[in-house]
Amino acid sequence: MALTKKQSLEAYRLMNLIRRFEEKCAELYAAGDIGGFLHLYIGQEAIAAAARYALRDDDNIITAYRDHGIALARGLPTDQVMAEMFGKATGTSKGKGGSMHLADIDKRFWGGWAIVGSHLPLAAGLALADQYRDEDRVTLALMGDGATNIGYFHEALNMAAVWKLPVVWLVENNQYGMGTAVTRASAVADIAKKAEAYGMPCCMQVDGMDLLETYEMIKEAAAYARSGQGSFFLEVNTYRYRGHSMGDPERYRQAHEVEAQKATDPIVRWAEHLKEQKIATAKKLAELEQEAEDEVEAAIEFARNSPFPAPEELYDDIYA
Amino acid sequence: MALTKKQSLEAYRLMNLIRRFEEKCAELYAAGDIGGFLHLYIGQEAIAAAARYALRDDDNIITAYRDHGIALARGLPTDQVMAEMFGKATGTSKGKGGSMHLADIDKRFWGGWAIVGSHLPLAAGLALADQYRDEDRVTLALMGDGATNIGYFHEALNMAAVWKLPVVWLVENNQYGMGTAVTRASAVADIAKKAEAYGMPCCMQVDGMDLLETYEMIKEAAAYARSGQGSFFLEVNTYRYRGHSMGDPERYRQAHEVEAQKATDPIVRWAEHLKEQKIATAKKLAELEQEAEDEVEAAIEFARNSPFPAPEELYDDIYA
Amino acid sequence: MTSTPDVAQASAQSGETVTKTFREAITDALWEEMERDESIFIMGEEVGVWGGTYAVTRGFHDHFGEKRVRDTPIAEQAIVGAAVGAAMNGLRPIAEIMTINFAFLALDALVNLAAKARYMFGGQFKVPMVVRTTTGGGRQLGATHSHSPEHIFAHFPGLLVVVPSTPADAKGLLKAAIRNDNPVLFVEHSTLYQTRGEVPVDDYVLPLGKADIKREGTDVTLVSCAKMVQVSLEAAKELEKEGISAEVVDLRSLRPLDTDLVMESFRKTNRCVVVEESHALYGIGAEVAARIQEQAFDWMDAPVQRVATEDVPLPYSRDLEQSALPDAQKVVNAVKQII
Amino acid sequence: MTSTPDVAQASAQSGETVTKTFREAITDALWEEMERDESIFIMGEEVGVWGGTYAVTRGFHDHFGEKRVRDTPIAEQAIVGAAVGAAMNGLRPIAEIMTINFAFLALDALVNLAAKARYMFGGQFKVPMVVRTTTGGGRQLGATHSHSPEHIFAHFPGLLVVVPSTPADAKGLLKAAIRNDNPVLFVEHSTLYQTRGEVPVDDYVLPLGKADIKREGTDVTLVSCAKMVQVSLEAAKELEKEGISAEVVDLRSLRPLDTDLVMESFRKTNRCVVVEESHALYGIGAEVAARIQEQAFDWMDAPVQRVATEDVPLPYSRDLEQSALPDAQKVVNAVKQII
Ligand SMILES: Cc1ncc(C[n+]2csc(CCOP(=O)(O)OP(=O)(O)O)c2C)c(N)n1
Ligand SMILES: Cc1ncc(C[n+]2csc(CCOP(=O)(O)OP(=O)(O)O)c2C)c(N)n1
Ligand SMILES: [Mg+2]
Ligand SMILES: [Mg+2]
Repeated sequence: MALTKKQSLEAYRLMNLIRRFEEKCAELYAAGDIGGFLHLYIGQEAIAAAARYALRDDDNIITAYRDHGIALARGLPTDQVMAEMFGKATGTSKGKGGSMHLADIDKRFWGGWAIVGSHLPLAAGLALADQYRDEDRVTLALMGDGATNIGYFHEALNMAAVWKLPVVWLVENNQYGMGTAVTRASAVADIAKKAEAYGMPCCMQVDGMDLLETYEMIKEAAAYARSGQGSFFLEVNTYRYRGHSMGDPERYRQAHEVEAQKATDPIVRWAEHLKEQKIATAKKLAELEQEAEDEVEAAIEFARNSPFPAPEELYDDIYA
Repeated sequence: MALTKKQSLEAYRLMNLIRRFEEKCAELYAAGDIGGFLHLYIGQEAIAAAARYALRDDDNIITAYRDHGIALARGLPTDQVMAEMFGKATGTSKGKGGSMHLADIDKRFWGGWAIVGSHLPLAAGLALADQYRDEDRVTLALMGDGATNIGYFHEALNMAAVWKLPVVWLVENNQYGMGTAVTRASAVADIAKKAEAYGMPCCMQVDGMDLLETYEMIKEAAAYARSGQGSFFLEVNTYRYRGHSMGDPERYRQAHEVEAQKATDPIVRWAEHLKEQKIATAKKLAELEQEAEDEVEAAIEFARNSPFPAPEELYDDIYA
Repeated sequence: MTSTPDVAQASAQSGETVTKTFREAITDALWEEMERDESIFIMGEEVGVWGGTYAVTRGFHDHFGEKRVRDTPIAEQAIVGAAVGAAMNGLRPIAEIMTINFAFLALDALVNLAAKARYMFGGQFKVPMVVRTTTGGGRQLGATHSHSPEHIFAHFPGLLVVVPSTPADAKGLLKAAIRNDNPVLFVEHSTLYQTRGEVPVDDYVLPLGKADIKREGTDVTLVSCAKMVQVSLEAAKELEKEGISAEVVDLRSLRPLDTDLVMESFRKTNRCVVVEESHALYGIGAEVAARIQEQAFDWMDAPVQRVATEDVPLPYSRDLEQSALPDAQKVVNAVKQII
Repeated sequence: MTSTPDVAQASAQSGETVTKTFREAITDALWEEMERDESIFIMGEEVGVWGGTYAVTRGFHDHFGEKRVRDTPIAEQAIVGAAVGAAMNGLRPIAEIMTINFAFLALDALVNLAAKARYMFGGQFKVPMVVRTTTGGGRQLGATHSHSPEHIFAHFPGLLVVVPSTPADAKGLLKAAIRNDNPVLFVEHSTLYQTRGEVPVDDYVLPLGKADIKREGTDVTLVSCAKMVQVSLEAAKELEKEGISAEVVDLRSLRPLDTDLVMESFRKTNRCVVVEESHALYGIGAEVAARIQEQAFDWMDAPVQRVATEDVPLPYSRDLEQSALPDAQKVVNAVKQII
């Protein structure tokens, strides 16, 4: 059940794609090409990549506003994702959503959602619809550590448990909700303990900097959910290198904490792994990095050359 | 730490008072003297009585709409409580609150609240104020089993845990939230398991039909909270004999289930106990029962003879 | 400019009717629609085994089974949120929020999930769902349980809000709401359930967002919806005794808000009283008055009057509560101020 | 009849002022009040270590300590609910809801707890608390994060809603809100934080619920609040170039809503445009228009006009979003329609 060689290389390319994408977004934000709130995924790439391979393509994915990484992993065209950042008509949401609201119904990527926790009942509902039709899809609901303290979380997970809905609830525990460290906001440091209130099997302390471990855990969780036994809860430890969003003064942590975390960088680790296992040479990896970079550059080009929505589009798509 | 003889007798009188009060309310509702929603406490009397003696008089109590029992136990004058049922100006809330909204600030009884779960953050706030001023009061927050599924519950308990607020969270598990059995609404049958998500000490399966056991557990919980260690969670099993409120068609349970539960009637059990322990003779008990009945009759008389609020009171007490 | 959904709906009518209560009309609409379309299901507190706290779904659980008639935990955010998710993923949920007071807890889910899911993602998603709920004061339920704030939900583009006043309208509008591909908040006044009226027997579907004349008149236009239509009709009867002829316009929907009929009526009567059950401030009466002076300025013989619930939380005590609510006498008085 | 709290407040003024930003004015008010009264504390998301996401409480955590400046979990219901409980039990909480969009989650806590706690129990409880929050669109935050729904909270008796537009007002009104014994929703427009103005140096307390003339004029009355006062003032400048003299009335508070000044102004100008940032339907403009035709019918030379955000969820794309919001040009156009 490990990743194939092809997947392993793709995953490397993908994580690089995400990182380059995010780095470029930071620049584009500073340059004024991107507006609004921008939440970068740098440091958390392994989770999105793991989800990419641990799920079936027709499974559902839904997440919060920190959504670029998982969107790209799900295969949303980089061009369209970048165009959305620019607010262009060619964006995934026709420029109406922006960074926080990527979606692609054809890819069953049900969106980034910006009200903390609000997408969790949506996840329950997505799963309910599949269960209702006897379709054996699984819904992956990604959320931050901070989101586990809000009422939405509790109501959604309890409902999912009572109805045995096929959801994998995955907490991307990046140690902070904005500037608040987990233990300052959550009664329990091990967030997965919250699953006990829902009688859900869970897995604590998954190493989200380790692509393989995360992949295996999501795979296991998805298999459980798909088997009809109900939801599975995963707490995946990770870390975001950048501020919560652009303009975060980062008073809540020291620079050396961030530096120390970079020692476990998921991309570096995966590169080591690929080399050690002789899956790829340094040259091959450099090629993949270059491909990722080129793809991002092309996407920027695409976004730049795309038109903004026409004024009359303001009143489009409010009602079906 | 057991109850004194005086308390034991008082408790018997009190439980009878509550039951008579509730039975009379049912009649008065049918007769049109009481309106709105009416939620009776019959079957659950031991919990209120236990709380009466397990807490200090200056501790805080707050509860939901099923509030007559705990209000009477807290010592709110039976006259005024009954007058509130009638919507009279002499009622605890001047006739503005009704059955669901009894309160007495002098008794630190902070009200019955009718939006399920909404009083739980209030409880956290009450406790916060005491903690803030270094006052060693405890707040007892009573709630139903159904209330543990709503977002308010989660947010309040998590906050209380993070701030180590001195609250005793007491679930009166009467097996149903309206017509929904616990296991049809809650992911876990043992509601106290939910406390694990908040790292709170808890006690499951307290027998709420047993006055002494319930008294001891509340006492222990209050001592813990008062010691500054934070909140304590109690799940107390009980049963309501009557419908959820007046007019409940009770399609969700069989008559024999209710009858079977009456075998553990808290008042009958307490009477047995008092007789066995030679604390009271049958005659003494009958006297206490009579006293309770008389008190309720007098309260009805008081309520009946009290004036309704004057029309101009409509605009009173909106703002301080 | 106001955004408008496409709300035209087929309306088959043989003309045959039968007397039904408001409750029965709603039950019928739900039942027939569920029989028609397997993707429709009901979820909410006590909708199943209990049969609905207002007995609207009695018998549904037995007939349609647990899968299609789902009792939920007490969790309004999840009820609405999960319905949105299920709707996005192809079902047609009918979620019940026991009373609109509890919908306060679901304001975010209604506004930020249901109403925004389509626009925010560039039209990719469709949210064909209905949230049924009850509204209204006057039952001594106290301040938290007696709100009538439906116009608040109607403030936000993306969500339709329907407020029927008669059994026939209830049936026709509920069917339309269920068949509509947008989220609809369908608000039933709890003191209307027992009222009776003629209801078309066949598959009766009304267009959403069209007001209706409930009584014709020439001297003053009374504008209202839901329970307040009854109050307006009572007032109209009283006024008739004094020789004043009142026309009663039932808005039937608060979004889209169709005031064309109001204007038509007003251009004839030149006088208007709006009767609304919530507080006046930023309410329905304010909107109608604003539109009348915008669109029929030259026809105004007198200011539009508003009869609303007093600006107080509703008290429990019966007479006190009644004194705070709009009634026919208050409407009559308001009319007399401008005639 | 509208219920009104007792809102008279002392207002000490030496007349001395200093230039401050809107943000600084609010920071000052908070700081001074916290120094004055130990029972005041702040709680909310990121108010402590972060210093407030809009940097309003920077330095407070260090100075006042963790007990009085409390970072909370992301839990809007509990933030407001716990504040109400603490207020009932003798403290004077200042709860922060990061943006008013998240206050949707706390609608029940604000309306059914904060606003009802006093009345429903016959006046036994007092709820002296302030909920500070930010509002406003125009920052490309998308549909869920760009609401300006403050009038919705103002619909309900029991809760005061304050919407300042200048640094001086922000200081004076925030101090008044903190000293008031009722729950107050204090709404700061996030695009006003950087604006500057003269602020009285001393303990400056304004009465709550009094509107203010921000610019005198004779031809038309522009009514607005918060950010829309800026837009109105800009429009007034434009209009002046064309010889039209606009008076700008700042409501400053949406409950109590003081329209006496509006009427006074209107009786002079006979024309009015209301500029509001939320959607028009059931909004501030509706209420003001309704009141004008109720109270100044004979002075109406033209219908009251409304300039509001378009009836669409706010899109992300910059120009598209801007096109949906009220601006000076739209106000000018509206004025020209009635002059
Ligand atoms: C209901 C709500 N409250 C507050 C916010 C503001 N906010 C946006 S992100 C965030 C922190 C969330 O932290 P976490 O869930 O850990 O996710 P992360 O950003 O770390 O990925 C907050 C408080 C919001 N968007 N929604
Ligand atoms: C938020 C909310 N949703 C629904 C209701 C309607 N309701 C009133 S009581 C109740 C059941 C509560 O059950 P439980 O918490 O077990 O308390 P019990 O009535 O058994 O004492 C419900 C659903 C409400 N009052 N508030
Ligand atoms: Mg986080
Ligand atoms: Mg119960």
